[in-house]
Amino acid sequence: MKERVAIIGIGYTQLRPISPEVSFREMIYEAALKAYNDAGIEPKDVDTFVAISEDYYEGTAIFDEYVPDQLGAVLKPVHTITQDGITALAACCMQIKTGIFKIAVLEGHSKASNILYPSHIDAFALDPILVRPLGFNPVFLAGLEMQRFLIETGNTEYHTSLVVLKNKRNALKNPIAAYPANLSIEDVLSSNPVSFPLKELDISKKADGAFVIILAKESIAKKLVDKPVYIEGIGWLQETPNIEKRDLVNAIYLQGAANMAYKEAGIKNPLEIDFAEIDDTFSYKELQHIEALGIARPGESGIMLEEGYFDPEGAIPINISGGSLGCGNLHDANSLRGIVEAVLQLRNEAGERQIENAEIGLVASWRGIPTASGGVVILSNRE
Amino acid sequence: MQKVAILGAGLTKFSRRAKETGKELAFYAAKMALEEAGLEIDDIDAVVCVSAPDAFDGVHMKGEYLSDGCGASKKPFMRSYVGGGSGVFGIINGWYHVASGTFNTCLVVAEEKMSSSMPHPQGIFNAIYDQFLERPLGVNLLWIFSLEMQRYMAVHKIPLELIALVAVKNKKNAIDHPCAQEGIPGNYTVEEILNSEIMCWPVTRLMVSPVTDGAAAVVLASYDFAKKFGKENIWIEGVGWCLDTSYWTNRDLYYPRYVEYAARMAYEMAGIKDPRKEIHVVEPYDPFAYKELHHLEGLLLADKGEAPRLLEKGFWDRDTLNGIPSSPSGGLLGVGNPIAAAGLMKVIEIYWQLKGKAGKRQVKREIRRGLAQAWGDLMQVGTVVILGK
Amino acid sequence: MEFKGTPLKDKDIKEKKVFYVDWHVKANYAWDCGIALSYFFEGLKNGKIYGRSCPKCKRITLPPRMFCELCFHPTDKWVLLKDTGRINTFSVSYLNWDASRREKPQVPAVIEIDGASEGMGILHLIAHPEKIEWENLDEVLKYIKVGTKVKAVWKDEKEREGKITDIKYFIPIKEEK
Amino acid sequence: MIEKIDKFDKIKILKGEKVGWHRYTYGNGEEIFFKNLIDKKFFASKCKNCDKLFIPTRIYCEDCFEEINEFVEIKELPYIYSYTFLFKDLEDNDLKEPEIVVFLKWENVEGGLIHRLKETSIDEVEIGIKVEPVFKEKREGNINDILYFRIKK
Repeated sequence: MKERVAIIGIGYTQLRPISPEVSFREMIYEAALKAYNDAGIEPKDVDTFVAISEDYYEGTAIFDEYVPDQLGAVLKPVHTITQDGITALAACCMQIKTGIFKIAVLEGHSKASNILYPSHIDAFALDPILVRPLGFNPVFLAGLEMQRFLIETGNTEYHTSLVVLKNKRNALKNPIAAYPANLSIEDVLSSNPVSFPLKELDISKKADGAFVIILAKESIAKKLVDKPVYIEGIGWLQETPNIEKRDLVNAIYLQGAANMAYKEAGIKNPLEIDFAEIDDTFSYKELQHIEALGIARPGESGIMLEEGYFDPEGAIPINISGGSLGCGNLHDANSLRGIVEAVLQLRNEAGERQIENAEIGLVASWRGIPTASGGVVILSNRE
Repeated sequence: MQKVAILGAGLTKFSRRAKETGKELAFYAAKMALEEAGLEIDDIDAVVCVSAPDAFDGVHMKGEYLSDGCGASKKPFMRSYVGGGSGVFGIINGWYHVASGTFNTCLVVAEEKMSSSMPHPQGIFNAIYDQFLERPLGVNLLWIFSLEMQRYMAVHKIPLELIALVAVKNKKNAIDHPCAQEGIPGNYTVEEILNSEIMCWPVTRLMVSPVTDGAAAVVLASYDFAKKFGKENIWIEGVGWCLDTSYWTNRDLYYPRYVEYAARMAYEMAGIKDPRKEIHVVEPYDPFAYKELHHLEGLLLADKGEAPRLLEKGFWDRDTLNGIPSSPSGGLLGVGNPIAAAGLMKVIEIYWQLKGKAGKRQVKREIRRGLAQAWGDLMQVGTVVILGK
Repeated sequence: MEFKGTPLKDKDIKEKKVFYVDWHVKANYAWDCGIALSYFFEGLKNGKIYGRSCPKCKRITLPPRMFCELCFHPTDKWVLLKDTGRINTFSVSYLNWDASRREKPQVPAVIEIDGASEGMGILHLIAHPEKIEWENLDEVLKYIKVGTKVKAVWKDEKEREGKITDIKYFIPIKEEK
Repeated sequence: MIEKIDKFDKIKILKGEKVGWHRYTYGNGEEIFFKNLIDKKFFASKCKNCDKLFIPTRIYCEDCFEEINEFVEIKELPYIYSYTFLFKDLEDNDLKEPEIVVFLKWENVEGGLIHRLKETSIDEVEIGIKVEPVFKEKREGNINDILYFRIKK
């Protein structure tokens, strides 16, 4: 059997709506320090570093410049991936699988609070000729998609509201979450309209925070830590950047990414998974993504949710951490938050949120508006 | 580790302002690379895109935006980013896609449409500096280069004339490059280079590469896949990259140690003990004239401070028989500088040289192995690729 | 080999021979300065330059940082530095940030500040010791070379805002014997 | 870190912006669409490989990755594929009137257009109904040459 890649250390900060008393360097340093401590290694033991960032989220051109210091990565192989955490995780895994590198570090963070006009930045990602000149707030795209998705699948606003309820309630048990709450369906349905049928509470709110994850090849991992968590399969996919090309119903990017990850992990039936952390930037996205992953058949995610299938005590708990709706939206670092939750669950260290006998976890990501790209990673604690 | 081959390469014309959108430039380059490789898009397992700051093209998350032009729709797609070093890093990124055994083929596309940024593309470089300590001073890109150049010259006591020779050599080499940007190549004298208007002393206009739109692409394949396409393949023998601290004002800029570290990594992988004997042709990154010399030293192909003296002796000339031809393509100073695409253009030049397909630019000496290098960020990152027959 | 691409001339744009559209992005930020730089900026407001020392490698770092990027260890003390230093390297710039030309040059420099460890420079501007503005390249080169001693010129106390620009510029000074 | 900020008045924030603006040429593909839009015509590109039509015009087929040289007029009217009522402007403030944003598609054509719908009440909007464009008097070749779409009565 081929040698797997394992996660041997995680470090993270509190997630908060603002973080004015630390710079991005200082915030990331805290997460890095914790990760090295968790893995019991020092930066000098690391062979390669990957960080995720997008220039316009940071307000800097070439943010890559500002990556190495706080990771202890000066004069080491370091590069950024301007994509979500799972794609960057794949970059780390591939580097390790070349055999040249033994230990890799992955960093992702959000200083979303520093962006004064976030919708202007999102709009700047729209096609500059076809869409952007219309001057719409880019959230319209989530409205269009939610509308078509609900109509085609038969899921309803009641179901999307249940997603909000579940995730914010799960977040009550997550000490790092920024937006925990105990809400009623009525609270969600009556929240302010943003882009019908999308309402204020359907949208995850931004948060600041940093994550650092340390990876090693299996043989090294076993020597270094007691509870390595293995990456069994990983997939990532670009569907299309062109809005006009999409059907707004199926998350094809996630179907493709999942197929790639399932194949590598040898998973024949998605229901083999014990729990999942799935992108829920918008409430309907969780349902759309559950269906894309094959955890529910098309149109059945809402009913399964209603029946408690995805609750923490259900058959496949989804977003036990609270997801982005409960923890806060960290842009491309969302999936790192998901990976950290999966690692905690698989190490049996999730405290109040711990689910029993968890062996296989799945994390699925989406890059947010206006993209159609995402990734899937399958993690396990099986030797 | 899987051996990785280059099966095909593509380039667009370089120009100050292209009519094409960034996506279209990417498509032209990618399609050309596929055609040379004799492959269809369905043969490609994964796509890598490299491009410098989003602020040039003027699209946030520009990797996403460019992806369909790169042939990435419904494929695993990754954009890696190390500033100006991205062009050569694209190959490294693609290399680990294949070398890891994850994919059989990978299409690497580099694109830059700098002309979108107004009033002048240089303006966006303001934002590469530290927002707390440096941007408030009204910085521009040329500051950092002229500061580094000054330090390099001061430490080694290098006369400006020797540095101007780089521009003379590269602009002349570029006359033979079919993609070169209009008005950039030419036969210049050292005096003409030195007497062009001062931008940021000691940097004069003709010692700076221009602002350019363009794209480049390369098809990579695993050993098993490539061997079906004949024996005369060009292989990636070594790769290396390294990032130095962001506190650039704390470093002695006279020497690019990050390039040295990256080069040592690549030499080790390629099993190279004596690079001066084992590297036969080199494409060092030359956005500014002194940079080529600076990088040749970092690559350990010349002693510190010696690259300019070797230049004077013709050691780096294209026609040299006992030296190492440097920037036979004409480099960024001659062909143009669509940042990431320029880096990949350098790799492609080495590939064409090794294949014997460089036409009028073909070097005279016998070559079996070549090296391309790029640099980026705040005088900070080195990326190195070694190709061999 | 056929290479594609359609180079345009300035007049193709001016005469609208090709279609284009313009956009002004509103990319505004409020960056958190954090622990190290908040303290540093407060110091500048009071006319003082602070560095920060690393207990492991003993460097006194500038710009100050809360952790040493080389030792990966917390830095431990604030160290008051002098407002003088030496030019590590400099340039004479005829360009503004947007590449438009200046009539009279600006002189950016990396300045190694006295009291910090060797090589600890910051970026700032050098002005003419009397006239402030430089006339031309030759004049700059008469006053300045790598290694020249310089001293900070501060804004009036009332005008300082806790920013790097509280130091207006540095000026060359005579060597102390 | 052994020292942290523990007083509100010690916190410093620095404001700044990324300067400059952008100019986008339409390229070889979309220019054809907008040239014809000036004449109130909708054009699609046709891939010779897969025969698919695509709006707006492109010079390559995203699926086949083949170059496209054929462009044809689409004379039928588009229909509403999806719609939303948008309540926020680009600065996330409430719009005075919610805007009806529609995703339009043409029968048997791939792709589509994002635009706005007017001259209609929110109750009338429905997926599947045909709409027609209302053009600006003076058209210069951009997406706002279409003022809006309205429901075809």
